[in-house]
Formats: sequence, C-alpha cells, structure tokens
Amino acid sequence: MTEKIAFERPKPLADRATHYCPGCSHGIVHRLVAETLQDMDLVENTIAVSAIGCSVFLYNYIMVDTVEAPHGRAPAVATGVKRARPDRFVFTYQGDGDLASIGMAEIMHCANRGERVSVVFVNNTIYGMTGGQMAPTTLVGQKTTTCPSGRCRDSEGMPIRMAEIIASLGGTAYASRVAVDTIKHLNQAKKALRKAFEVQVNGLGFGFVEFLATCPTNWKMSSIDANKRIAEEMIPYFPLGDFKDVTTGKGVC
Amino acid sequence: MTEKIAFERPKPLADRATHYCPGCSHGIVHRLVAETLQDMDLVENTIAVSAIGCSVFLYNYIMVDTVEAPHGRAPAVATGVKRARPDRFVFTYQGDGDLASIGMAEIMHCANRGERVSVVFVNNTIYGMTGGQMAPTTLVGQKTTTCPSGRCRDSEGMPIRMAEIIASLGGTAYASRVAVDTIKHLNQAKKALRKAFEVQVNGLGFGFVEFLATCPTNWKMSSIDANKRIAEEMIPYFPLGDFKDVTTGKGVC
Amino acid sequence: MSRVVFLKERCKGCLLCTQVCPKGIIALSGEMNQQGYKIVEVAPGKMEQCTGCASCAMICPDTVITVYKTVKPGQPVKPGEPGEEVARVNG
Amino acid sequence: MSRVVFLKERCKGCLLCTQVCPKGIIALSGEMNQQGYKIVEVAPGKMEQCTGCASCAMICPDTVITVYKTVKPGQPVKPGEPGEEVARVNG
Amino acid sequence: MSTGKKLFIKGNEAVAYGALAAGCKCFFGYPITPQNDIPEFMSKAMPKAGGQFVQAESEVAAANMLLGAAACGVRAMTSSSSPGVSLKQEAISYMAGSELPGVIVNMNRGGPGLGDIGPSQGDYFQSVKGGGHGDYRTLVLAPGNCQEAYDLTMLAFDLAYKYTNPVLILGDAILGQMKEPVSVGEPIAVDEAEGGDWKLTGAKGRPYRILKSLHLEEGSLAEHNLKLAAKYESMRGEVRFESFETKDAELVVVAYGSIGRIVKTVVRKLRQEGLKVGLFRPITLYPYPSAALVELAQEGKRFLTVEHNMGQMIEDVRLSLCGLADSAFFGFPPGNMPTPEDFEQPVRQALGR
Amino acid sequence: MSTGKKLFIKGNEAVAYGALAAGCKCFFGYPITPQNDIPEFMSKAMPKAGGQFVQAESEVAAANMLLGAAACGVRAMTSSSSPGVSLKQEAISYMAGSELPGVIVNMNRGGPGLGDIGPSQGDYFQSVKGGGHGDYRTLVLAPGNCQEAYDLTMLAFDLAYKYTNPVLILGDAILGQMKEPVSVGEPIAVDEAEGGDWKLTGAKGRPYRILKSLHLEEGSLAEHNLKLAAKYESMRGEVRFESFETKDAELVVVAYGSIGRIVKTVVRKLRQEGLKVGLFRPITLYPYPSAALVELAQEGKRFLTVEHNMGQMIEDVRLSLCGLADSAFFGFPPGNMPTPEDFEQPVRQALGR
Amino acid sequence: MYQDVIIAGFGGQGVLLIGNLLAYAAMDQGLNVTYIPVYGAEMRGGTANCTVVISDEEIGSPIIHRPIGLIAMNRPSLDKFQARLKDGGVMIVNSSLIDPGLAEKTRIKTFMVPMNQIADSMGNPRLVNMVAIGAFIQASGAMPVETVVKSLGQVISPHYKHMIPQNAEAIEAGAKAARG
Amino acid sequence: MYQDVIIAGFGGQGVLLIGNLLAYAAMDQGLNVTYIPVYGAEMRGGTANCTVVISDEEIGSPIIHRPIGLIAMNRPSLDKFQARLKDGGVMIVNSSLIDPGLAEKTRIKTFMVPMNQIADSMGNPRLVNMVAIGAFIQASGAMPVETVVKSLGQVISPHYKHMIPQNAEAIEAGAKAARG
Ligand SMILES: Cc1ncc(C[n+]2csc(CCOP(=O)(O)OP(=O)(O)O)c2C)c(N)n1
Ligand SMILES: Cc1ncc(C[n+]2csc(CCOP(=O)(O)OP(=O)(O)O)c2C)c(N)n1
Ligand code: SF4
Ligand code: SF4
Ligand code: SF4
Ligand code: SF4
Ligand code: SF4
Ligand code: SF4
Ligand SMILES: [Mg+2]
Ligand SMILES: [Mg+2]
Repeated sequence: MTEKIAFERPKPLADRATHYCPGCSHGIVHRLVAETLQDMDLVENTIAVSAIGCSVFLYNYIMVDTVEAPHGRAPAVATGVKRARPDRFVFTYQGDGDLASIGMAEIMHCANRGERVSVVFVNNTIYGMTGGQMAPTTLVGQKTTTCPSGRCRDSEGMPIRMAEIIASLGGTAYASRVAVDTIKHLNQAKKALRKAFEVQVNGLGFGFVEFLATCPTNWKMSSIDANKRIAEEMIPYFPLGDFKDVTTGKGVC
Repeated sequence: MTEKIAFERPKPLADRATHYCPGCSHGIVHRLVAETLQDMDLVENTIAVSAIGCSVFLYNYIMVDTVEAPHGRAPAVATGVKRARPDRFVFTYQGDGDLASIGMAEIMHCANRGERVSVVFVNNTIYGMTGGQMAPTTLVGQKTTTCPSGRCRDSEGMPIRMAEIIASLGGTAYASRVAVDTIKHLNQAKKALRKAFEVQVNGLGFGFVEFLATCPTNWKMSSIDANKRIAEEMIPYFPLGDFKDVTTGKGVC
Repeated sequence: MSRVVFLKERCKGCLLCTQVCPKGIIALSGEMNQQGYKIVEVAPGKMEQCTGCASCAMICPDTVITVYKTVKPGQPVKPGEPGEEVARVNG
Repeated sequence: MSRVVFLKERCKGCLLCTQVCPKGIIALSGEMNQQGYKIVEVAPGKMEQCTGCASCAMICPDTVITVYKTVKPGQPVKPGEPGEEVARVNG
Repeated sequence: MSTGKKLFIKGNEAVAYGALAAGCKCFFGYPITPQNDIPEFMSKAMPKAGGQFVQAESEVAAANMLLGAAACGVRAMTSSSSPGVSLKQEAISYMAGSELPGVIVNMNRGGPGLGDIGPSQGDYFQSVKGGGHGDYRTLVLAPGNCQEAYDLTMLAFDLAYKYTNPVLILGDAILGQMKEPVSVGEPIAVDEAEGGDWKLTGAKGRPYRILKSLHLEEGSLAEHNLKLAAKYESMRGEVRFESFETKDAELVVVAYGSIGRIVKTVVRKLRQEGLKVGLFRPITLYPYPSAALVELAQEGKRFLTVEHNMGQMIEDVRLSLCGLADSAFFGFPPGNMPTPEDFEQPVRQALGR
Repeated sequence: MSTGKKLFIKGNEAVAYGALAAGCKCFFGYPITPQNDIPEFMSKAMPKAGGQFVQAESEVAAANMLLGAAACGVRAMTSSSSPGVSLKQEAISYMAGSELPGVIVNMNRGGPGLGDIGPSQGDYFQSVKGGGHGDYRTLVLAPGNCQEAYDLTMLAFDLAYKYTNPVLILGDAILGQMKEPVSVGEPIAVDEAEGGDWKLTGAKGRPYRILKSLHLEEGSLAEHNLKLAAKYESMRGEVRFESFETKDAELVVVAYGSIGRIVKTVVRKLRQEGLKVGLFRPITLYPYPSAALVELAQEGKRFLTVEHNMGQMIEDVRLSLCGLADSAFFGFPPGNMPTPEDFEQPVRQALGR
Repeated sequence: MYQDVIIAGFGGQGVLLIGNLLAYAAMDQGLNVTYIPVYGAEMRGGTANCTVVISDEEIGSPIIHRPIGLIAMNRPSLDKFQARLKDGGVMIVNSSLIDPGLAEKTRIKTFMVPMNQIADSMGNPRLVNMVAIGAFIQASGAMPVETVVKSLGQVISPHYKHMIPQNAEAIEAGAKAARG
Repeated sequence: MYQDVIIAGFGGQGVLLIGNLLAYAAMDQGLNVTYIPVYGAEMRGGTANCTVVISDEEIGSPIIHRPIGLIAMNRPSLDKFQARLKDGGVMIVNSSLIDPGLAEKTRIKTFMVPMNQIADSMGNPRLVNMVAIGAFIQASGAMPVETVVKSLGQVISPHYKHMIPQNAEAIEAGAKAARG
C-alpha cells in the first residue's frame, strides 16, 4: 500500500492567504481555474484579464500574466489582448455587477464577435466588493443595501440570466451555467470550465461559464446557509446546464 | 357620392421637407409614429427622446416635446424622463448603430427594468449618418466602409437579433419585428407600434418594435432595390413577428 | 373616382409609390422640382383608375401624397375609421 | 487509511468542508489561528474513516486541505488521473 | 440655510439630506466606494419623498438618466467617485450644451485608474476645467465639512436651476466618510413654476419644445457658444470662500475641501506660536475666487498652495495672482492619508521660519 | 522622418499612414465624423499589414481594447472625435495609471454635447489637463498640416513606448478633412525587444507579470504618484514648437494646430505691410513649450493668444509668462469656420495699428 | 505663385473630383497645395464645394473666405460665393444653369461657360465638371492646360481609364470656351 | 476643551460603535465633534479603527496622526498606534488580550484594563467595547461618565433598548477599572 496525493493546491495557485471572506466562492472558482490551466498546460501561455470586484486581486492568487481592466470592460480588454496576441490563451474573470451591469455591452459584443477568449463569470447576485448593493442578478425579493425592502420586479426588473443570453449570440461556441455548492456540481463546473477553455484553444469561438456563487458576507448568512441558498433559491431561477455547445450542436441554430 | 380623405399627413408630422435621402425608410417610420401618437391622442402628453443617427432631427419632423440623448443612451435618458414624469408618454427613436452597438447596455437594462417607455428601433443594417460603416446588424457578406470585403462571420460575428434578445428580458411587455417594404407589412407595423405604445399606457412594461428599414444611400442601391432587399435578404435572417406580448401571453415564461 | 394629390416640392423621386400602386398608374413625370429631384405623377387620364387604396401614400417616405376616396355617403373610408368629410372637388 | 492535512493558518472556519465529508469526520476544533478564525480538524481517532474522497478539499475556498489517498500500487487516484507518488507518511 | 434638528451623520449622508431638503425627486446611482452611503440612503429616502431611486446599470447610464430627469425640470442628482465620474463626462458635456440643470457629486478617491479608495484631490482639473469635450463650465462647490456638504448641496440645486447648468459637488473620501453634527431642515417647497419656460411636460397648450445640443446650421453653434460663455461669465457673482486669520498674515495658505480644514489645524497651531499665517479656502472652485486672492496679494502677502494631488489648483491660484505674486506649492500625493503633521513642515518652510 | 513616395491625402489618412509606418498592429475604431477616414482606411490596411482592425461596440470599448493590446506591448491606436473621446477618459486614466503605451487620436469637432461636425479646439483642456480622474498626464501632439500629422503619429508611437504612457494626437476637422501632399515611407521594423521588461506574453521562463493601477497597500499609491509625477516632469525634453517671424516681432501670436497655420497667413499678410508680427505655434501641448515663450517674453515681446474656442490654451500661455508679460486673447467660437480674415482684425488690434 | 479657388455646385456635378484634379496637377508640378471639401451632414443637402489653394510658398490657411478664383456650377453657388470673390478675381459661371444677368462683370473677371451644353454636345453630360476646370485653368492662367490633362490619370480610377481621352477633350473644350 | 482619540481593535469588538457613542455624547453636550472610520477594503482584514475629535472650538482636521488618546483593544492596534501617541497622552490597553509588558508606561498615561475578563464576568462578552469606553472617559476626563451613559440610546437600536442598562453597567465597570 502506498499513498498518493488525491488533492493538493494546484501549482498556478499562489501559496498565500486570500483576502476573501470565510466561505466565499471566489476561492473555489480560483482553484478550479488554476487547476484547469494546469491540466491543459496553459499556464505559461496565458494572459488573464482581471475585473473590478472582490476578485480584483485575482493576480495575487493565480500566477499568470495579468492585466487589470476597468470595471465592466474586461471583455474589451481581452479583445485587445487576444487581437494583439492571437496565439496566447486569454480569459477574463468577472463578477455579476461587472459583467451583467456596467459591462453588458462589452460582454455581448465580445461574445457576438466570437472573440477567442474564455469568460469566468461569478454570479453571487450582489455587488460584493462595494458592500452589498443590488446587482442585475439579484433575486426578486432579495434584500440589498440599495433595494432594502427586497428587489421589486415592478421597478427593478427580473434577474438577468446571462448564460442564456450569451448562448443566443452568434459568436458563442460554448455557454454554460454551473454551481459550486456540491461536489457533484463542482465536478460539472470543472468540466464546463475545461470546455470553455477548449473552444478557445481550438479556435471555435467564445467560451462562457457562469458560476452560481455565494457572498456570505453581503447575504448576511453563514457560509453553510449561503451554500444552501444556491440550491434552494438560485438554481430554481438560474437553471444549470449547457445552453450552447458547438461541439455537440446544442443551442446552435 | 362624396369624397373623403383616405390619407393625409398626420398632424403631429411637421409640414416640411425632411433631410432624408430619397427612399429612406426613416420617413415612413416617422409617419407611422406620428399617426399612432395622433390615433392614441398622445401628442400633447408625449416626451420623445431622439437619438444620434440620421434621425437625430426627429424633433424637426415630429412635433412633440423632445430631448436629444447622447449616442446610444436614449433608453437611459428615457428612464430619467419617465421617472421624473411617470404620467407622460415617453418613447425613444433609435438606429441600429445607436441601439445595438454603443447603446447595448442601456437598451438591455431599460427593457429589463421594465421601464414604461416605448422604443422605436430602426434597423437598416448600417451606420447611416456617419457614412455607411458596419453595424452589429450588418448582414454577413454585406460590404460597408469598415468591412470592405463584406462582414465576416469569423472575425466580426453574426448580425444581432435585437427583438429576440429584448423579448427574453423580464421587464419587456411587448417586443416585435416588422418591416416597411410592403403595404401588408406596413399595416402590421402600425399594429405593432400601437401595441408597443399601449403596453406603456397600460403600465404593463417596456414596449419595443424593430423596423427592418432601408438605407439606399449607404447600401448603394436604388430605393426600389433597397426595398426589395428587405424581403430578399433581411427577413430571412431577421424574422418578422411578435416575440413577446404579455397581453396574449406570447413569449412569457 | 378616387384620386391622389402630390405635393410636388416634397417628392424625391424614389419611385416606391410606383411599386405598390395596384393599378400601376404612378410613374416618373419628367418634371424636376426645385430640390432637384425628378418627380412622379399619375399620367393624364389614368387618375380614374385610382381606387383610393392609399398604398402609394402609405409607402411614401416623404408624405407627398394625399388620397381622396370617393365613397357612398356614410360609408367609412377604412373599416372602423371615419374619414374626414371634405368638399367634393373632382368628378 | 487515507488522510487529510489542514494548513491551519489558511482555514477561515467556514465549515463548508464539514458539510460534504461523507464520513462526517470534520468539525470545529475549538482552536483559533493567528488570523483570528476558529478552525476545523478531524477529531482525534476519526482519521481512519477518511476515504480520501477529496470532497472536503474540493469545496474548501481556501485550499486548506491536502488529501492523501492510500491506494494499492498502480491504482490511479481518480480514474484516468495519475496521482503523484509521495513518501508514505502514515499508517 | 438649515434649521431644525441636528443629526450626527457622514458627509455622504449630509449630501443626501441636503438633496432631500432641496426637493430632489430623482436620484440615479451606481455603487462605488467611498460614496455608497449616498445611493444607499437615497434608495430608502426617495420613495418616501415621493420620488424615484434608480440604480443605473453604469455611471454612463446614471448621468444620462439625470439628463432625462433634468429635461423635465425635475430636481435630480447623481453621485459617484473618480472613475465613475470620468464615465459621466460625455453626458455632463451634453447637459451643459443643452443647458440642463442637475447636480453631480464626486467623492474624489485616489487615482489615476483604479487607484485606491482613500481621499484625493486628483480630480480638480476634471471638475474645474471640464473633463468632457467642448467649451463648457460647471459650477463646482467644494464643501469642507458635513454642514457645508448639506448646505452646498441645497445651494447646488438652486444654482443648477438659476443657470440651467450642471453643478458639481467635489468632496473626497474624508468628507464622505467623516461624521459631524449637521443641522438639517424640512424639504423646501420647490416652486412649481421652476423651469416653466423650457422644461418638457408634453406640449399641451403651448408650442412643442426641443432640448438639444446639436447646432448644425452655419453660425448657430458659434452663437450658442457665445451665449454660453456669457452665462459662465455671469456666474462670477456666485464666488464663495473662507478667509481664516488672513488679516495680518504674512503667508496665506490656499487649500480647499478636506485639505483646507486640515490646514486650518496647522494654522491654529502656528498662530499659537505667534507665526503670522492664514488660510484661504475656496468654496467655489468654479467660479474661482480670484478677486479675493488678488486683494490679498495687493496687501503684499505671500502664498502657499497645498493640495492633495500633484499640482492642479495651483494653476488657478497662479492665474489669479499673475504678475502680483507667486504661490509656492506643496502637493501631498494621493495614496497617503493626510494629517496636519504632513503640512506643518511645508508651511513653516514657506514662512521661512 | 519620412521619405519615399508623395501622396495627396487627407490629414486623417496621413495619421493612418503614419500609424502604419510606425508599425501599428492593432487599430480599434468607432464611427464618428470627422475622423471616419481613419477607421475606414485601417479596416483595409490592418489586415494587409498582418494586424487587426476591430470596429468596437463603442468608444469606451475601443479605448479598453487599446489598453489590452498595449498591455501586450503591441503598437496600437484608436481614433475618435470629441464626444467619443469623452467616453475614452476612464480608460486613458487607467492606461496612464498602469503605464501602458498607446496612441489616441482626437479630431476635435464643435461642442459641447453633440455640437456640430466642424472644426474646434474646444477639447484643449480635456486633452492637456486630463479629462479623466486622478493625477496623470498624456503627451499631446498637435499637428498643423498633413505631413506633420503623419510625422507626429510616427513620433507618438515612439514616445508612447519611451514613456510607457498614452499619447494623444489632437487635430481638428480641418486637419482631418484637408488634403495635402505627404511624403510617406515604408513601415519601420519595430524592435522585437520593445516593452520586453514589462509586456505580457505569457509567463514562459520568467516570473509572471501584473499590469494594474490599483494600489491599496498604505503608501503605495502615493509612491506610484510620485514616480508618475517624476516621469511627467521628464517629458519636458520632448517640447516642440514652430517660431515664424518672431525674431524681430513686436507681437507674437500664439496659436496651435489648424489655427496656427491660418494665423500664419495673417502674419504673412501683415508682414507685407511691414508690421512686426510673428507666430509661435506649440506643437507639443503637453509638455507645453513654456521656456521658449519665456525667452520671447524676455525679449520684450507682446503676445496675443488665438484659439478656436472660448479660452483654454490661454491659461498655459499665461502660466508660462506669469510675471513677465501678459497675453491678450482672441477666441473664435466653435461653430464658425475660421478663415484668415477672422483673425486679421484681432491681430491688428493687439498690434495697436 | 499663388492661386486659390472655390469650386461649387450640385452634389452630382463632380465638383470634388475637379478640385482633386487641380490639386494633383499642382502637386505634379512640385507646388504646394491644399484641398478641403465641405463634408458631412451638409453634403446631404445636395450642394457641394471645395477649396483648393496652390502656392510655391508654404500654404497657411487652407480655408479661404475671400478667394481669388470661383467656379460656380449652379445658381446657389453663385449666390453664396460671388460676393466673397476678391476684386479682380476670376469667376467661371455655368451659363447653362445660371442666368448670366446675375453675374457681376466689372468688379471681377467673369467667364460665362455653357458647361452643360458643351458636355451634352460631346455626348456625355457628366463631363460638365471637366469643362468647368478647363475653363478655369485657361481663365486664371494658374498653370498650363496640359498639366491638368496629364494629371487625369490620378483622379480617374483605372477601371475608367478609357474615359481619359474624352475627359481631356472636355477640358480643352472648357479652355477654349474661356479663351472666348 | 480639546480631546482626540483613536479607537482600534478587531472587527468584531465594536470599535466603531463606541466611537459613535463618544461622538454623540460630545454632541449632546453641545461640543463640536468629528468621527472618521477607516473603511473599505481595509475593513475586511479584520482590524478596525476610528478617530474621534471633540472640541469647543471649530474642529480642523478630523484625521489625527499623533493623538492624545488611544484605546487599543488588541495587539495589532497597540503595535500600530502606541508610538504615535503624544507624550503625556492617555492610553487604554486591553490587558485581556495584550501582554502588559508591551505597553509604554512612562512617556504616556497607560491604563491596563482587562476588558474581556470584565465583560465576561458580566455575563456578556460583547460588552467589551463598553468597558473600554468607560475606562477611557474616566482616564481622560474628557467628560462625565454619565454623559456617555445618557447617550447610549442614540447608538443602540430601539430593538435592543432593553440592553441599555447592561451597557451602562459595563461603562461604569470600565470607569471603575480606570479609577484603579
Ligand atoms: C467605473 C467604476 N464604477 C464603480 C466601481 C466600484 N466597484 C468596484 S467593484 C464593483 C462591483 C462588484 O460587484 P461584482 O462585479 O458583482 O463582483 P463581486 O465583488 O460581487 O465579486 C463596483 C461597482 C469602480 N471601481 N469603477
Ligand atoms: C459618442 C458618439 N460616438 C459616435 C458618434 C457618431 N455617430 C453619429 S450617428 C452614429 C450612428 C448612426 O447609425 P445608426 O444608429 O444605425 O442610425 P442611422 O443613421 O443608420 O439611422 C454615430 C456613430 C456620436 N455622435 N457620438
Ligand atoms: S464580500 Fe462577498 S464576494 Fe466579496 S470576498 Fe466577501 S463573501 Fe466574497
Ligand atoms: S444615409 Fe441612409 S439612413 Fe441616412 S437619410 Fe440617407 S438613406 Fe436614410
Ligand atoms: S391610392 Fe391606390 S390606386 Fe390610387 S394611386 Fe395610390 S396606390 Fe394607386
Ligand atoms: S414615394 Fe413619395 S417621394 Fe417617392 S416617388 Fe412617390 S411620391 Fe415621390
Ligand atoms: S477526503 Fe473525504 S472522507 Fe476524507 S475528510 Fe475529506 S471529505 Fe471526509
Ligand atoms: S472549508 Fe476550508 S476554510 Fe472552510 S472550514 Fe473547512 S478547511 Fe477551513
Ligand atoms: Mg457579485
Ligand atoms: Mg442604422
């Protein structure tokens, strides 16, 4: 009988403490990204584009060449990067305020042009970094600091389902929604991430993965309760699955 | 036997020559808008938001209170107007460069919030005013001054179908695509416009009509050929019809 | 007989009206207006074929055309829409 | 017996690992690290129940946990994925 | 200007209370530190006041919503901090060009780029010279304490309507986050007739109106620009400033906003030592209180301009004094938290003691 | 700088040719009059040059694409006109903060707001003082003719890389639309090593790199700002200007860009009458050629600043001359097309003849 | 040597093309030259104009308020620019479309050229602009007519190369008309 | 009358609350007061601090580099701020968490208060901040202890009104500890 390492910190993940709150999903998604880069041997060929949000310090944790984009503009910055260096692997890492609110035009057009970039989208239904304001993804009824009596469908609209919208655009090769709340979902998430990276590497088009994630701090919940909320409240509104996959023909019209 | 007027200039339409090129669809759409305002007795209660494009002079032709929005931002300006004067009737009039390119974030969020405003969207697959550059709606293969060998799917993506995307958003009460090339289509267009206005008046949500329109000048076609292109090239890619109608339940999930 | 009246100075000669007239009675006139556009007309003598359908007017981007429809008294111009009654000008 | 090793200084006590361990062997330790967080442990004597499934490690947002799996020689850690062979430290 | 109850509130909240008191009925926000208290407060307060709060999709959208509400003659406001204010520049230029009133708050943070979330005066140029395109000016008010934040916000709405022009409130992260007692009053009754000759209400019983900045006919934009220039000139009367211990001062320190008050501590301290130093604190940055500076220069005083940036307002000081006196400059770089100790040495040095 | 064939091209095209010659490999555009020739030209030229043309969804996106390409150390450019340039301000501030090289062209049109599509110098403040937030500076080059448009565009790329800083080219609708003969050369071979110590290429065989403008740790932003300030100071050596008939001039007219050349016609005419007038035309607006102006002032000359705006560069002239001389000002309002006749009278008046 | 001219007419009359032609001819002679069109939204109105300045010295302003040369190809152009023409300046008037009575004749040197007739008589109405430029070159003496003819290849696209001789003829015809 | 103080501790220790409490008490006495927290990204790190300035004159700087008062509720706070305290200043040290040996005792007036013990002994560990402020008020003589007690209602939400007496007791306990 020998012993093998069944799990250890992936190498591209810096060996340091993060600034994230206890239980915050960003750490999990970072790990998945780092592992996938490592698995696909992309680390030394990658240029990452970090966005503004709690994950702005992405570059302190995932050790790849990185440029910081202004809030919401990571897909435009990534377009510039990829056009400048078409042979490099390029991904953005964005929150829901960043991507679905201020950055809506940039993500739509980046996807539609079919830029060969991959987008890691962390949807925690809130503006984390700025202290818990309403996001376009905030669920109806969810209380935030700018919708203190809960998001009201009538005046603030419905949460936006980005993965579905992105899937409907011509340049998208792969669009999926995953969650980080259970081991099963984590395994699915990793597969989805790999696919989103692969479509870029294979020149097929734009890859997009939406992660349903927690923000225990601004949800004012324990990590455990926050984690449960993913299954109880988020997945019913934000269904998991692949919405487009050119490699299987799904969602392609 | 007496004689009745079967058609005359609607009163809200100014009795003056327009600056539009011969055969340009903007004139037709203006007439439809003016007629519908008149039919619904909205003229004196209306605040229009004009956008930047060939139709920037909207206020010279449709005689209602009007504010000029920066390029692409008409839906945000309209939001401000409607929130300031919830009892007024508010519409924007926007081109495809304006609405689907630079103004993508604003139109998406205005629709998603369910602002009680109506949007008249004139899709002529090109930047008219600035001299014929590629728009997000430019058809694949269509030559423009910035895609001189024709829009290429691989690097510039597919034409964006706005009516469908808008229909998928929570706050949208009505979203439709019509054309101005035949009398039949014109009759449908007028009905659609009326519905888009009615959902606002009835407080049901956001109303949106996409008009497939011509730009003979920048298409470098005669007006007649341009008109034919609507049926031959545009409608096959941009299907006509209602994509969402909360009054009938269509497209509502 | 119904009839159409062109506001000549507004016509830009785009010819869209010529395409939709079910009677095919609109055509280029050879005349040019002050804007420098060659304009259309209903050829002399053809006006009596006009049905007052207003197709030409509806497709005209420049609201050049007013359409007068001859109707039996009381008959609405379009179903449901009362036409404005005007002095009878022409046969 | 498989086993897990906690990098105590990284643990933030979020308890997510405690929820996913199929053996339920991870729990709060009563100990606090220098960051000021109450951290978790596998209670003394319970480690032998560990299957090396790595669920705890996968859900940990702070990469606190390293998982060592005891395998028969040549058996891959996860199907298709060769595990890195290390010195056998424990039982 | 304000009576009634005294609240212990942040500068951000003081701005929000001031807006409420001025009859603000529409607020358009977007989250950004260090001004989040404003939209958060307004999200509760606006509905209660019978107004509207919208969290816009971006600062670009928020500024354009402001433009829309302004076109209706409804008192409206937006607030942000540095990067967000950069995004509002196009709309501000449009508002100025279309002569629309509205209040824009900038709680200045460290830049350039993402910078940090600490205090800074790095946006002086953007605010005062105009970060947007074209020849236009916005009134710029720079409160130095929470009461002023409240009072000047009220004033900002009046000025916006008086001149049908956007008005900027330029604070910083200190002002926004600091709490002080503030006297707040009940909302004023906004004159129904305000904006009556231009605002959009639907063209009932009057000719229809157009609010625009496009002027294509030959000469019409030039005429418009001359008219605007005359308007900006006419704002000169709105000049405000604070003079503290300048009367017998040898050295006048010029500083605005939070830095002005921090310098005041230094002035007090040095005065106790018998050093003849005073503080000149511009409260309006546009119009700039040049005439008052000139008067001081004519009295033979020397000057030191102190800013929490690398040198911006110093240009306006020098332009004011041109030919009469020069001003020394001390720039405290954004990214450090300013305290009186940081300015004492430079002031002593300028004093030559 | 340029040899080879002579083309008869618009200023817009000259800029595009200059970019090609400088080894520009990425162009990000968005339509706006009067600069559409640039993206239109580039949409053909870039693919041929083995580069990339992207019509961005907006000017915001175009500027951020520029930021991305710049981060890779690839020579890249974007172009626009006034309202579009307002939208680029946030990204420009980020590029300056992150020390990224890139060229931004502004073919200034009339403002504020939508304004018109004619020439204007209304964006001087935005360009030179910085329309974005925070303390930063961009080099600003103001060509006065098509050959200069070409030459300065080439120079802009070199300066952008020399200082790892954005560089602005400030023209106007006249420069953009005017055709002149221009000598153009073959594209230079860009040094492969350019940007080698910072550019992102994937961290193969070296530590990974971060390009950012966020500095949260205490004092780190301050340090960064001090470093940037020193860099901006070091740009002073790049000063360029043209002196025409200033030697024996009593009056020096200061004017830049298209207005500079229009004034030159006036100077020629008045010289024929024996009037002692000269032209000082700043070519770099940042750094501003203050030292040269000071020299002229020391020779006892008088000054008249002429701009196609309501008064912006005049501040830099006055700041340069401070204490030595004043400058009269004549502002020709944007919205009118400037001709020599428009400036003749003001120049005569300033001459006092 | 200094010459400037405003060339103005309807959008379809080829005004900008002959402005360019003149500029190329000047450039081919080693002269300095600027050309600036009125562009943009105004263009759509149907009238077009451009200004060409030619000089052996460096050129200051490319925009001329009071030109010494004017080609007025239609009535609105005459109305707009005639009064601005400098005393003693040269004006070419398209008498096919403009009532000769409207043209000043004493203050300036006016040449009435029936451009449309001449072009029509050559069997191609689109040559009207070439007639105009021919007349101007002759009347102003700005350069030899052949110089302009030689530069035709630079403004006529290779696809229409075969049209060059006809264009040259039209230039000559215009020059002849100006010669009287 | 002039008093300033930096209050610093772990995020959960209620540092900002007692800063506010002190400010309200000053305000209720008709004094000028400023309060400024360190906020934002730094907050997440787990330490928090705020500065309160009280004066009967107009207050200049709300930010104090060299305070005359310091409440150090944990070790990092002592490390960061002790050296900055002015000579003769007043420092309250939480001796439950901080090794008393680390505190300066001669240059400044130092009061060791076992805040956690005292709070725990009162049956509510969360009262630790009230103990601290009580000690400071007593030690600095900034104002009567009752004034602060009276202002409790302004910082404790109506929902927790019933807790006011217990908080008041903790303030008294702190004051007592400082009295010696
Ligand atoms: C232009 C601009 N506007 C606003 C901000 C402030 N800001 C920082 S992060 C952020 C959004 C954070 O939310 P999200 O993208 O959902 O990321 P999370 O923190 O939730 O992971 C905002 C609005 C900014 N930095 N720049
Ligand atoms: C910020 C900004 N960018 C660009 C422009 C230039 N511009 C004017 S109209 C227009 C778009 C016209 O296209 P479209 O919206 O399709 O309207 P159309 O003319 O085709 O009806 C553009 C890009 C502008 N005015 N402002
Ligand atoms: S605020 Fe929310 S998103 Fe940000 S680190 Fe904390 S838990 Fe994560
Ligand atoms: S350019 Fe096109 S859209 Fe504009 S007026 Fe002409 S035909 Fe219409
Ligand atoms: S009304 Fe009908 S029939 Fe009469 S001319 Fe018009 S289209 Fe023809
Ligand atoms: S459609 Fe109208 S503009 Fe066109 S030819 Fe007919 S009448 Fe004239
Ligand atoms: S590896 Fe599996 S069994 Fe072992 S502690 Fe972790 S979750 Fe439990
Ligand atoms: S999941 Fe990680 S951080 Fe959370 S309690 Fe377990 S080991 Fe600690
Ligand atoms: Mg989020
Ligand atoms: Mg269009």
